[in-house]
Amino acid sequence: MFTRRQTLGLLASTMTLTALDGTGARRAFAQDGRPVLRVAVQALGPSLEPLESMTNVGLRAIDCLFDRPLRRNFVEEERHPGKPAIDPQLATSVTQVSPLVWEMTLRPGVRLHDGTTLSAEDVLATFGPDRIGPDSPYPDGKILFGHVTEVEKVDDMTVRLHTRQEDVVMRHRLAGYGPWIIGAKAYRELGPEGFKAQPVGAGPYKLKEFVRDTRIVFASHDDYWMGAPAAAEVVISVVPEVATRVAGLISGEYDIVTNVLPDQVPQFAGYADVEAETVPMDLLHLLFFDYNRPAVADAKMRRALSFAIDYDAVAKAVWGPRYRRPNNFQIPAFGDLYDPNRKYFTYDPDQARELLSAAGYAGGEIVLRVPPSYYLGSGDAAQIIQAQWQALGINTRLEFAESAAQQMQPGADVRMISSSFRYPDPLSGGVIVHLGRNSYLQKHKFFIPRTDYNEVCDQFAAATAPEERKRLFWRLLDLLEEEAPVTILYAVNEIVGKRTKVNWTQYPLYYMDLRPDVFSFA
Amino acid sequence: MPDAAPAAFPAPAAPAVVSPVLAVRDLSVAVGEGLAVDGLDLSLAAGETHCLVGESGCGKSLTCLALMGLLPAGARCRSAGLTIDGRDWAYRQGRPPPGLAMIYQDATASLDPVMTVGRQIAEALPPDLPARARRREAEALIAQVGLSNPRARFGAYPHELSGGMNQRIAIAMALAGRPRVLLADEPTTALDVTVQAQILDLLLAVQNSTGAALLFVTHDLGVVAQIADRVSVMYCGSIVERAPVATLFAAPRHPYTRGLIDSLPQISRPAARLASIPGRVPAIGARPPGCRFRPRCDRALARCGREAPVLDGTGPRGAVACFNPT
Amino acid sequence: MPADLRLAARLALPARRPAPLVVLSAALFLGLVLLAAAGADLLAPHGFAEQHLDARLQPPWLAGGTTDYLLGTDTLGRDILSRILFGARTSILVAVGGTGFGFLLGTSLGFAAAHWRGWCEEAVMMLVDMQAALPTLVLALAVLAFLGNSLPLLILLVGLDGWERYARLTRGMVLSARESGYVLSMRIVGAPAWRIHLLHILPNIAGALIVQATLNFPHTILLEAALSFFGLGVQPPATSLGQMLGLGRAYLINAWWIAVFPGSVIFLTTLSMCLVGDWLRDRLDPTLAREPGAGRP
Amino acid sequence: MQQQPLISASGLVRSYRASRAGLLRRGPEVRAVDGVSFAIRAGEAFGLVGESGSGKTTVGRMVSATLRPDAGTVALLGEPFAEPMPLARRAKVQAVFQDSLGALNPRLRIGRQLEEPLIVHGIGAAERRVRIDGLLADVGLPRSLLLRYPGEVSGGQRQRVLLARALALRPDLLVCDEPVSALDVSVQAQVVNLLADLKTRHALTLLFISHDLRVVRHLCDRVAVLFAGRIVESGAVAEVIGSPAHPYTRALIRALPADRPGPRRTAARAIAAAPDLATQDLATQDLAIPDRATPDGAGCAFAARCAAATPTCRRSAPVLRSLSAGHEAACHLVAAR
Amino acid sequence: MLRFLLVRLLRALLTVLGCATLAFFVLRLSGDPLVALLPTDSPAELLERYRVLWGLDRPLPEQYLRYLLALARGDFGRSLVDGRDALGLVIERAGATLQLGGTVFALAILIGVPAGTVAALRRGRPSDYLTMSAAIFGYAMPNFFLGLLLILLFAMQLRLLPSSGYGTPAHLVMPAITLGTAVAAKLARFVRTSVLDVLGQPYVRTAHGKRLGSLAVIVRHVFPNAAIPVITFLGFELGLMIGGAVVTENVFGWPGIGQLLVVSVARRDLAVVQTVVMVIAVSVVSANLAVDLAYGWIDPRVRVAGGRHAG
Repeated sequence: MFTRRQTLGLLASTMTLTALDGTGARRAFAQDGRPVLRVAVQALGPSLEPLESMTNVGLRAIDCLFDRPLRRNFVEEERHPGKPAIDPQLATSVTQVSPLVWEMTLRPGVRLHDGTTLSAEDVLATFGPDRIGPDSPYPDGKILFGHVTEVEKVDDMTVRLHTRQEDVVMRHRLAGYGPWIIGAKAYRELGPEGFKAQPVGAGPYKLKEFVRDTRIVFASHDDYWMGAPAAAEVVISVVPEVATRVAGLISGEYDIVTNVLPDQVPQFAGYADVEAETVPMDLLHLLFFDYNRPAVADAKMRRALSFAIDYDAVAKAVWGPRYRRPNNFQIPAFGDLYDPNRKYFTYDPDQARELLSAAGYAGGEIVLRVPPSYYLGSGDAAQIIQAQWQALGINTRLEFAESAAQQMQPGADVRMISSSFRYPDPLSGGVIVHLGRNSYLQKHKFFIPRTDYNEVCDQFAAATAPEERKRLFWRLLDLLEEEAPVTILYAVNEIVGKRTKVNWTQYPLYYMDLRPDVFSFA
Repeated sequence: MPDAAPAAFPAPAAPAVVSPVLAVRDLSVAVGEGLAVDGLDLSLAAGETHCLVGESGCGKSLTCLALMGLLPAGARCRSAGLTIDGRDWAYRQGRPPPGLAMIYQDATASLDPVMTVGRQIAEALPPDLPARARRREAEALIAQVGLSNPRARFGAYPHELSGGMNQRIAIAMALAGRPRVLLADEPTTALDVTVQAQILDLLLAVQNSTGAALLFVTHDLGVVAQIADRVSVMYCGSIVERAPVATLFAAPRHPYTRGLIDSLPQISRPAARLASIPGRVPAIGARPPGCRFRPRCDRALARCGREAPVLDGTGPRGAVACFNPT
Repeated sequence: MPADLRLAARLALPARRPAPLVVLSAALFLGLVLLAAAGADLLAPHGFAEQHLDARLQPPWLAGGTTDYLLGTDTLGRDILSRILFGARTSILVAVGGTGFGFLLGTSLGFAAAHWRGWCEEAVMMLVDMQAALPTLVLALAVLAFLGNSLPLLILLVGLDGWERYARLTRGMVLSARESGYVLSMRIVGAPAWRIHLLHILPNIAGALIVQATLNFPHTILLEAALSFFGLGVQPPATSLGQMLGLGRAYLINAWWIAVFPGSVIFLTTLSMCLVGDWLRDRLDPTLAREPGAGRP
Repeated sequence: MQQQPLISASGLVRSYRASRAGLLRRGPEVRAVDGVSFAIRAGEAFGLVGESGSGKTTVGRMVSATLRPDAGTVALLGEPFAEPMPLARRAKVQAVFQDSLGALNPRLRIGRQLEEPLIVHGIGAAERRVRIDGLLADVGLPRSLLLRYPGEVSGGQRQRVLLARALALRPDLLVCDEPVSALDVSVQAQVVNLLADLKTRHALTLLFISHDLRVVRHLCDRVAVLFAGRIVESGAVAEVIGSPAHPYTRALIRALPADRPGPRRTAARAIAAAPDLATQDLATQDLAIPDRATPDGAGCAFAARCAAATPTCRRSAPVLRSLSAGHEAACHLVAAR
Repeated sequence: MLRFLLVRLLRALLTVLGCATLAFFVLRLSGDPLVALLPTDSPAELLERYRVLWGLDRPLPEQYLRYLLALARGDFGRSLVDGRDALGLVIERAGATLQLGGTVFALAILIGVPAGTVAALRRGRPSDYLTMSAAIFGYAMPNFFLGLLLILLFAMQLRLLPSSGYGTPAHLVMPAITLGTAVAAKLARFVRTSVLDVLGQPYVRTAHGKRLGSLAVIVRHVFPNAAIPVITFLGFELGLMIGGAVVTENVFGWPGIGQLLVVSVARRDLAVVQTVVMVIAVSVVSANLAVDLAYGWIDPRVRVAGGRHAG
């Protein structure tokens, strides 16, 4: 088998070079000698408006086109876990001049794709009321920067952000989702709709071609302030079939492929020129219980069900040996707020049985409803959980819902949802965003806190002193265990396949950072 | 006209036949396990109209198709020799002998529905003709078979013409190859009597003008009486009687021939009851031993069940295959 | 054509029939599949949803696996062989149910169109045209994705594929049968319309309809498989051959057996059905091949 | 002897569209039958002759109540056909058609098909058995035939089965549409004889439709000659055939093949007209062929083919005129004679 | 002829209208598309605004009438995802589908017609048997399965062909084979039947009787007659091929309307799904219309009779 593949590979590589025009290695170089980076992704976002693109598939392209005031340094965080690291990017400095005012000084001489130079106008456009204000069509803009009451231009290179209440995570925000600086001139000229298709930013690559759901072609932004990017062009193609993506990587059509299945990783070992990288993401898959359903209205029942899942078995089956089970709703990057000793629910069948009988469970049907493939591995996970619950005598029915709308329709006890940490602070996701007062779960009455959970949430959101924040956050985590509105299954792994000659690393968020300092060809 | 037929050929039934344009010896056609045509001898003189008559299932059509080399798949044939115009023809299925042309029973079906009749006639003309001459020839042929306005008819499609007109086209097509022998397989069966009369006239006229021999297959003794010079009566794949037409009608010798003649209703002499032959033609696989007509014959002898009579006899009374002829 | 020529043509027929041995083995295979589907509970070494997370992605026995899982296991360590047995049951249920539904719908509408000429006929023919204009796969994709999934709905949609062929065929044959002498004779006798349709016309066209059904059946299997391939067919934990293939396609590179075995069963089933259908057509109804709708054998 | 006719047709008209129409499409209309009237007395054999497309089959279908006339009525013993026909009256008129293979359901055993009319008419099983035995005896068929399928028996036998089935309901009138033309001569003679026998034995009245004057001559008492949907001549068989009045009838008779060999007759015998005008073909719209779609009465339909046609013939359609007792013809020239 | 054309056109229009109606109501039955479309945490006011924007707040019959009126103006609506003109989106993708479909049709005809003809002419012989075995294999092979096997072989093992994508002839090879195999196989079988049918016709015997060469008989008499049912078949096949294209395009990432359909269905993008369905219906209906016209051109009998009746 091995020798045959070697022979065939040798034969094929020569053929690829000679026989094929346009797909093989030859076209991988642009005229100036810099290579073309060819990426195959499972999907692309429909729009290139940053505030519409905060999805796992949308972020990749956005982070190529736009820069932010600050930049989260994942490399540094990886080196020193538990220490958030933020570098200046388009802003040389961001300082809190008063509790409610943040001032950023812009980097001079930054050239945007349309040739204009970065100025306060661009920041004003980015944080304009039409984008983050109450009437904004972009929910994410409101969620992330809705508390910014005024954007004040101090001078051409200085801007002040006024907030409604004190924002202890403003620096994180300016390095995270949303604050991609857009070109004011282009935005003004094209209007919000036109800008979606012809975006202008200050990022390392500028748009050359965008065919929705098919491909994006980026050209190098040679005037990029960090220096010319390593690739002359970036071609991101949509290849929905994972087997086809991997085949394309192996056959030499792509340099990077995303969303590889864990079980395919061992396969990469057979080829010298490709490798797989497994990165646990700051994204959790959860099951949530419907408080309105008598079957799970009792916290004992929810806890019982949570104890009845063999999380390691599920995670290992879905994500392979390199899975990560988060310690409650936190990631190490929370720094001081991170409590490594919290486990949230673990597999404890004895306790589960105890709680079941305490709750008086009499074999009623529990309906577990999941989307079959919207979340990677969700189908498999659900089937394993069903089997595990069944093993403990919990009569479980599995339902697959085609769409979110169908998923959320009444009639299910347990559903699946995801929760991500957009920046390394509890305010970015989890306890507040996904379970708090304004969360989808509470607004749709799936989660109706029986404790003072919401009050503590409010206190935490308002708190600024580090110790107070820590105390309140941990209190929230305690309350969660008591309420058990959700159970955390695992952190999602992203596995990228790439050619060994490509020096690039997948971050724990779905950015595709191709800036010169973190991306090059060997 | 070329020299006479090979010497081994059995003596022709009528003295009129001196030098046949078509002679076939011992022709057999096998379909499946049985012989649909069984050792048939036939010769035609130039200008002669020879009728092959018998009920359906007797092998009349297969005889024609075998001569043309156009047997359907699954039918095989064998012959001791085929002579056309004195020349031996190396016989092969799928290759129609030169000098032979055939007119089929259902004219409309035998014409290509998507090609104009003119082109179909032109196709049958000798291949060396230039295109313009071809068209002229074809139009001349259309006129010759009695269709008015040949120029317009040239561009007509078969479905635009009536059955009788299509039969005329088929005759023109047969004539295009300048045949020495015309095989006509029940060409008027599907037509109305008035049209039948015209087609028969046309065939005879054509025969007169070209001097071709005509082998006319029919089951209608009335037609036979009208056009034949000589008649071969066929039963179960073999010829049971062969005679000049007047002789045959005046004094049929084979019981089958007599039965056929008697069962024909006559317009001039209505009878209270028609005579009929009992029973029916046996299927190929179910033929009796001995004389095949024996089960339906009122003159059968013991011998008829044991051996098969052969076609025998010369002279003006023709030949008959019967141990007890009348 | 004279009788002797007809005879000759009939005698010449056997040459074009597929060798009986091939048809026989095809029928045998179909029988086996049916048997396996029916007896899945007895035959399957494991439950079709029985997970063995410690034995995930085991290769087949002959490719380095164990005899515990003769055809290997899938991502949840479920036995492929058992799943094929149960999956075949679902696939055949859907295909048979769908074919039956389409058959009934199509022939009834075909009869109706032939009986009530005029508006009813026009309406049916319009539906037929519409069905032909909207490929079932496209329609089913939209309906299943938007309306959600259930087995009855799936069977219904799969059944929609082909009903228009039955309808068209039935209508054509009934219309020509109505012109035939035997129907005329029955009308002269005074037989009522239902009697003529059910007792006289139906037996005559049943052969052609059955042949059409056998020719359509593989189509139905493939349609179910294609829908399941898109994740819109049978939903887990229930399984079908198409669903196995659809789920297994992602693992084609590292665990080929997940997709290849059910794929092969689909292929062989379709193949056998085609062979048997062809043979039936040659036997029962040599004229059917001229019907345009039957052109998709 | 002014006895009421068993069946009488008066002014029958029936048109067809040339192609089957869709919702909006209409083919040109062709009059297949254009004002046909006749009456048949009980016990009589009435022949209807004409070439293909003359409308004789359409008349047969209207008389057997399987086709509704556009105009005109058919009456049984003076009472017009109603729609739907009551079963009892249905039984009085039965029919046998040419294509004996098509007229029998290939998928049903012959026995079942003989039984079917009796079942429809509510006759009990025991009675059915008795009747079928009688029918088989009538038409000279063995009982063994009952278990066979139509494809397994010969053409002559099938025609007998059809006769038996038609007689099962003990009809008064039997419509026979070309019942023998597909048969070989020897068998044809058998069936013609059988028909003659049955007619006498069951006091049957026959409407015998044929293109073959020779058979009609044998079997029928009276005959009507149909051309282009109209009766051009009618009368006692001997008289019509012996002294035909209408040029078309004469042409028909002249066109018959000879009974016995004689001197060859040649083209002179053919109908004097452009030869390719000889046939009528409903399916085609060759302009040279007389078009029955033209307004009624615009001339004699036969004029285009008639050697003796005068301007009058082309202007007005002739009507049937009596020549002698029972002998009528529709021809201007005959009237002038 | 003109009347025939008009009637056919009217029928075609009614059929398309029926399809539009069906698509409209099936898609509306699925409940609120906005719930699926907008993020789960969208505020209620936002939902309401979009509902008004897209006219989803009005009663269904009114929505339907508006939809039909818009259709009549050539306005197919806007994508709920990015507000782009739905027809524009479909047209953007149609090129790729046409390229694939055209190649497949050409390939199928180039392979299917000769194969079927040879099989018919050599019926009962090994070459017939071989061709028909290949055809039946090609037909029975599920195209999604075949596509995956091809990728495994040509892209992974041999590294000969690109596994997916669009642009160069090399990209076209595997999708065309995947989709074309079944079409060619069916065509070969159908051509064989048609040719056999024609070969048994009396006029072919007549042509042979004229001492024409075998080739001349086939080219002049057999082909034109056999083409008539084959063309009908191709018209019917188009609809099925589109179904196959949906699968193939998704397996190979071929950016045609099949892929657009699946993506849009997944996103519940009503207007786009509707437009794709309409475009497919219009193509199939016009193909069948074209077949009808081709009939008139090839078969002189139809010119007089005024067209074959549908069915």
